[in-house]
Amino acid sequence: MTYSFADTLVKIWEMSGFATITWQQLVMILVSFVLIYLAIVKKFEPLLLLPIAFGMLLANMPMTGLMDGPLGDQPGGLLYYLYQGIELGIYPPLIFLGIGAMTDFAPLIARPSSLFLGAAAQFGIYIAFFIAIALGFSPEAAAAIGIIGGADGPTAIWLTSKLAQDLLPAIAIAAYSYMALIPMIQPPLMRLLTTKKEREVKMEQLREVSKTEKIVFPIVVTVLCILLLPSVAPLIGMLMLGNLLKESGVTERLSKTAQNELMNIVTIFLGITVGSKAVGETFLKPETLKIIALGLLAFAFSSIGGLLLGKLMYLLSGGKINPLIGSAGVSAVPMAARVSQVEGQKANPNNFLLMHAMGPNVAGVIGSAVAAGIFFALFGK
Amino acid sequence: MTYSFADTLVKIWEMSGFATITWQQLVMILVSFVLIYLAIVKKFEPLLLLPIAFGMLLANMPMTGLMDGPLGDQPGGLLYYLYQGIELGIYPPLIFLGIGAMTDFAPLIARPSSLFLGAAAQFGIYIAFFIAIALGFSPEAAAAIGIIGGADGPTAIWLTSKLAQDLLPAIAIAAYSYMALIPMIQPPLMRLLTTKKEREVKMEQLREVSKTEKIVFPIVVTVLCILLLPSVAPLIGMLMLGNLLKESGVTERLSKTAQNELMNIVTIFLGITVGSKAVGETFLKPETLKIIALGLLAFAFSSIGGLLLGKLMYLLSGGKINPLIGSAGVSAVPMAARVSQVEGQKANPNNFLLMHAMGPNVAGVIGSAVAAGIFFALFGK
Amino acid sequence: MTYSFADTLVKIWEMSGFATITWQQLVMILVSFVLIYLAIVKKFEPLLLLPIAFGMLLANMPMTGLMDGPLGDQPGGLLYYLYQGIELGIYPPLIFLGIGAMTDFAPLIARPSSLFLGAAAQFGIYIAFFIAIALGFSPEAAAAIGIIGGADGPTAIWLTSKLAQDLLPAIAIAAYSYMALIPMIQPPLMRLLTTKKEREVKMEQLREVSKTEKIVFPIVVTVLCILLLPSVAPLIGMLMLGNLLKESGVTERLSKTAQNELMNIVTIFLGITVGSKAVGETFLKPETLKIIALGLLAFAFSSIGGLLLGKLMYLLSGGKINPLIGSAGVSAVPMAARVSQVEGQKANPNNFLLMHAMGPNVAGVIGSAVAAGIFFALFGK
Amino acid sequence: MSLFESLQIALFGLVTVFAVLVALSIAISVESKIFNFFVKKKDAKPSAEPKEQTVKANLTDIIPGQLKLIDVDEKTAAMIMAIVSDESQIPLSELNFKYIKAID
Amino acid sequence: MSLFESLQIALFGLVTVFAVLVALSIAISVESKIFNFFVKKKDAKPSAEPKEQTVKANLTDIIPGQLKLIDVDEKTAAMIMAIVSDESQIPLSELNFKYIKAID
Amino acid sequence: MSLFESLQIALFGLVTVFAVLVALSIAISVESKIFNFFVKKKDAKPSAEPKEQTVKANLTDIIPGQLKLIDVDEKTAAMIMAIVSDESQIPLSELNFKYIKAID
Ligand code: NA
Ligand code: NA
Ligand code: NA
Repeated sequence: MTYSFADTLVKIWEMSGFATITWQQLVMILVSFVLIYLAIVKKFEPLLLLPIAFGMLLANMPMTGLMDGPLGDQPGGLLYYLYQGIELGIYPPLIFLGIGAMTDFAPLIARPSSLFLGAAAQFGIYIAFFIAIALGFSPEAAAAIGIIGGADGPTAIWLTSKLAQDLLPAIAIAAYSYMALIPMIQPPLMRLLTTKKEREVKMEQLREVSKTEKIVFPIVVTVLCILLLPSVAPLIGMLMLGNLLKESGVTERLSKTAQNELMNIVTIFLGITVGSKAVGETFLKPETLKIIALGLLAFAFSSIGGLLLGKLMYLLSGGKINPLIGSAGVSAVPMAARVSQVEGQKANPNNFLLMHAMGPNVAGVIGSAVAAGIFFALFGK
Repeated sequence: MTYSFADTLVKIWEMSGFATITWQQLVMILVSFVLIYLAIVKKFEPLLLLPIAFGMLLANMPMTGLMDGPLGDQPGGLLYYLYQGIELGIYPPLIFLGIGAMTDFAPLIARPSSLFLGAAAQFGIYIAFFIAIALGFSPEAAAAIGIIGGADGPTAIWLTSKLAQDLLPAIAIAAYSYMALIPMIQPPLMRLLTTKKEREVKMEQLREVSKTEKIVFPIVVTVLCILLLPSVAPLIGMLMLGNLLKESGVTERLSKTAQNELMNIVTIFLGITVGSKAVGETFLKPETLKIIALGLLAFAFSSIGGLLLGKLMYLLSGGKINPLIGSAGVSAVPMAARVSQVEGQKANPNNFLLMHAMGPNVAGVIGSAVAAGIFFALFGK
Repeated sequence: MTYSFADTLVKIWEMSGFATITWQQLVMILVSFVLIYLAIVKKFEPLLLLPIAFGMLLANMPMTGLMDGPLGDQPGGLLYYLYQGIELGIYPPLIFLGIGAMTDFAPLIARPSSLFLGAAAQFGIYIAFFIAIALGFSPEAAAAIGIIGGADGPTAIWLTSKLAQDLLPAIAIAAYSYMALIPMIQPPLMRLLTTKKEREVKMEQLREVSKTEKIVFPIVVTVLCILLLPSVAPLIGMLMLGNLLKESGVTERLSKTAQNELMNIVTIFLGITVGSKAVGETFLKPETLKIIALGLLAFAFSSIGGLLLGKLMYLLSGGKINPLIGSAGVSAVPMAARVSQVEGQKANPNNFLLMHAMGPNVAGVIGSAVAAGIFFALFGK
Repeated sequence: MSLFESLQIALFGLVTVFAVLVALSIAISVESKIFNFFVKKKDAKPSAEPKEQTVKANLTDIIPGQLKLIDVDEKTAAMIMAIVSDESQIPLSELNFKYIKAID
Repeated sequence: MSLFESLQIALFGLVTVFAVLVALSIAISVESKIFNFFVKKKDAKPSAEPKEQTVKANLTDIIPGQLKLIDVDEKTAAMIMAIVSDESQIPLSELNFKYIKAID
Repeated sequence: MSLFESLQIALFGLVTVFAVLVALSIAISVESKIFNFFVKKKDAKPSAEPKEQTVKANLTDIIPGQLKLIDVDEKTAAMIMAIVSDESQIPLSELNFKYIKAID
């Protein structure tokens, strides 16, 4: 071939983004800016939302080939390879390993009835599932949308990557955004559904939990949950392994790495690749708006579920349980427990609900993992 | 399809572990509990034994699919993917990279004759190999069983993953358990084989080793060992690279990561996936008991080999070498060297053998890697 | 088969390195020793040169199979698997993620004209490319050789792995060696091309840069560069993501891991596998000497390009710009900026150019990534 | 999928979540009772280990409390707080120190 | 590839690098101007945050300066320097401390 | 595989391990001698670098020794020990400090 300056210029121009960018890509880039703003300025779960937003930005720059699979002997794009960790279901369990190593289940062990609240606060999952079906979503998509109500990012990403990959970015963004918005979503519902008298209840101090109980706990949970629901093994198994590494007291260096470096590496890769699925064609659809609306609904009804069971436990316990700890059952650790603390203190300045709300809060993590396991058992390939 | 509550319940039940668990799985779960107990309460090499035990627990929960390979376009299970690091021979060399970055070879450089003891203390490998053949094991299996006598976890895992994957969990568990039991296995043999006069010997202080010698050492070992025995390259190569990163003094950040975060990540993955191979069908066989017995034999005879050569060196040196440092040649760093120190001090309270025993101790790591290389050269695919 | 001691000995000998080593391998081993010496004693970019040299050593030991691909059901060698991170273009962008998280672009934001110098100091890339073509190299090889003049290791490795894998070790070694030699290459050119009066110029203090500008910067660079040149996305995208993680102030734990543990792990793997491509057959060719000569040329002309534009800016600014900061535009962060500082202070002891030179210095990183993107757009598969 | 079916699945799911978590809660209660039974047999105050007290400490820490300095000057205390904050990567504003005591 | 072609490509490449980096430089200038316009509207000294001052500090730090100790004894200062050096993995010889001040 | 064969292999293996490690031991001895020959030529005490002394220090450290404080108060020493223990991830009980000396 003869080389020509002009031809090269044309070739470069034709391969540049300016020549080929679509309006969908432009809109998605603007959406990524909004998410970056929310992550940095509004501090919306920035550890995940910032990488997600940046992944979205990269994925919507035209002609980069970042998400292309390998073709013949030509390797694929960077984000294609990093995405394999989601595709193959590896990243979410590793995040759970780190979360397990960071979680103190003592408040739950001291008051096992917290688990009831952690179950009730999955209520919104099923409300959203039901309405999603009514709106015409497929059962798989409806399940993935419903799981937003579990208020647990890795669980939502895990289930969606198994059942409805196209919805992955919308569901992940909704889940993390609403988790960040918990301090705005929950308080109105809390004041609506509880009386001042209920909110004033000071709870009995939790008993001390021995080291042995803390060590036996992750083993019992692993055995029981996975026997009952084998599909939940990757999530509950890794969560409890992380917790065992922490509580055993003999594997501190593994526990530290699981909750720091390993988790950070996986978080970066998980974030950018979840974001990179948000390309215009699949994201800019009415479905996305529906998902966002259904996600909010799911969060609200999960909170309501927790609060209502909290009220029932208030009654049955003769007023010993403050129903405000119920809404913490949605998980969103530790944000939701802090909201319970704040609302409790507003009603009674001497009321310290934080530790009491941590029980339902960590129970909610188990609860939504179980809910995800059920959906996967029903609709998984 | 029409959906029915009852049908779903039946489906869930049929897919639950309660309906499908076998007695082998129950037994294996109990075995995993015992190992967890040993790791946490008895502190049996918990960094590896705890993940191994938990992997065993997960692998024997029914119906989880954690170890399933990919099928069509459906991805495989989490532990299947993590296991690839063993299958492809990647994890053990990376562990060796970290060990190399943690090991100080100065006592060995100061007294190169330590290497004789590091060779003699591989004696048990060959005793166990011979008896294993006599018991009807295949040559590959016998070699993997013998290597338990090398008292070196990553080496044993590396060789077994190459020659006899079915025996992997039994051999790994035996290797790590006996390493933890060194303080019980060795002292009786030490007292049996040495006289009080021998044990009382105070050794000459080791000469100072210059920085240059420490830097040249890993390069000499790499070149010589791999030229003599190319199959040993992944183990010795990575061990010596790690040591070079440490001793060079110019790559401290690499050395730190190799011995901390990288090693911890690999240890977690290695542990759970080694454990996950321990499923009832392959583990609950008379072979496993034979392996455990042969492993103990291998440890004992390796210690004996080191002690006997120690006695010979005591004689040849005119009583300058304390034979107690011979048993440290099995490797099991630094446990075996500490045992030498303790026994020496029992005989003579002013006797400090620790540094003298560190030479044979680290020589034993090289020794068992060489032994593994020989077996791989003979029986490897 | 009947087993015979003699046969085994022969088999072991035949499979040993002594029987099979070639003179090319011997030479390469000696070359690796020289590189280890340069890395440790002369401190030539040891973080990469030491792993590269060790990888070269391992790759030239005979019969190890470390670089062999999988064959049938037999897995490949360790370095084959670790090399996939280069083959698939994963390691260099991850290194850039860490570099981005370590880089302060404030001096560049405060004086955007630094970018002109960062462009001019890529001059040597095109001189070397032109001469390489004249010497008979293929366009792909010439581009990879030219990029040495970008004075940026990961960029050079990324482009070479895409265009001319055979030249990878020679180009990587040349790039890192010359980066280490910047304090010897640049000063003579600086004194030759500038007058004492020019070198004495004290520059105005840089304005303060606000946090918002620092946060917006990586986003602007990402959007603009990738729109103009999509092929640059993996490098610029990851560099800017790293910088955003740092500057956002809300993802500190991700930023820390990106610049420490993740970067260290990738650096070790990148180094040994780049080195492992340096086998005698491909390395011991006249081309390698040509590459080394052309690399020096490229470095020199890149420095000259930066200095000449610096002189022009000195003139146009009425003597406000010290042309010495121009040579820092080659990148080689922060070495080249330090050289500008030292030379400036020699001319005028009260002259502090470091911060002023950091602008062109970090601009040079962007500049060479852009140059690599252009080459990839033109010659990439 | 019909609305009726989806309602059934939703109900089924919620019931199953409750079933699993209630089962778990029972298991934990039983386990705790067994454990405490054995502990009481052993001795009176075995769980008075420092680790156990942190739960209690956390509870009372929430009260925006006063920092007590025992045999430590303020400069040293400030340094310790800075080190702990840096090491633990928790901003100082979020760390609560009950007291800093010199090791004598 | 002919020499003439390669010369063209070299020129083209250099021009494109300049084009991209000049475009970037314009974009950054514009962005900074927009930003500073909004900031001036808001208030007079919003950028006086501690973080911003580090750029300035770095500039002047290069002067092989004297370390000022404000209400801190030398022993404490030495320890702080050692900790910072260790934590930041920068050799002490390469770290410049302007002053070490006690938090009162 | 016959027992005789396996015995041969076992012997062969043990002999080879010895051969490799003895070769290694000779190589290291030779290398050390060469190195020390060159060092003696250079000067008398080049290996008196602090790093080298750690081997010696380790040897004597085993004696449950006394900690000497040179120009350092106990509070500062305790803090240094805590920092070193934390940084090195070695429990305090396993760390032996010979002396802690102020940098004046
Ligand atoms: Na939840
Ligand atoms: Na050994
Ligand atoms: Na450059």
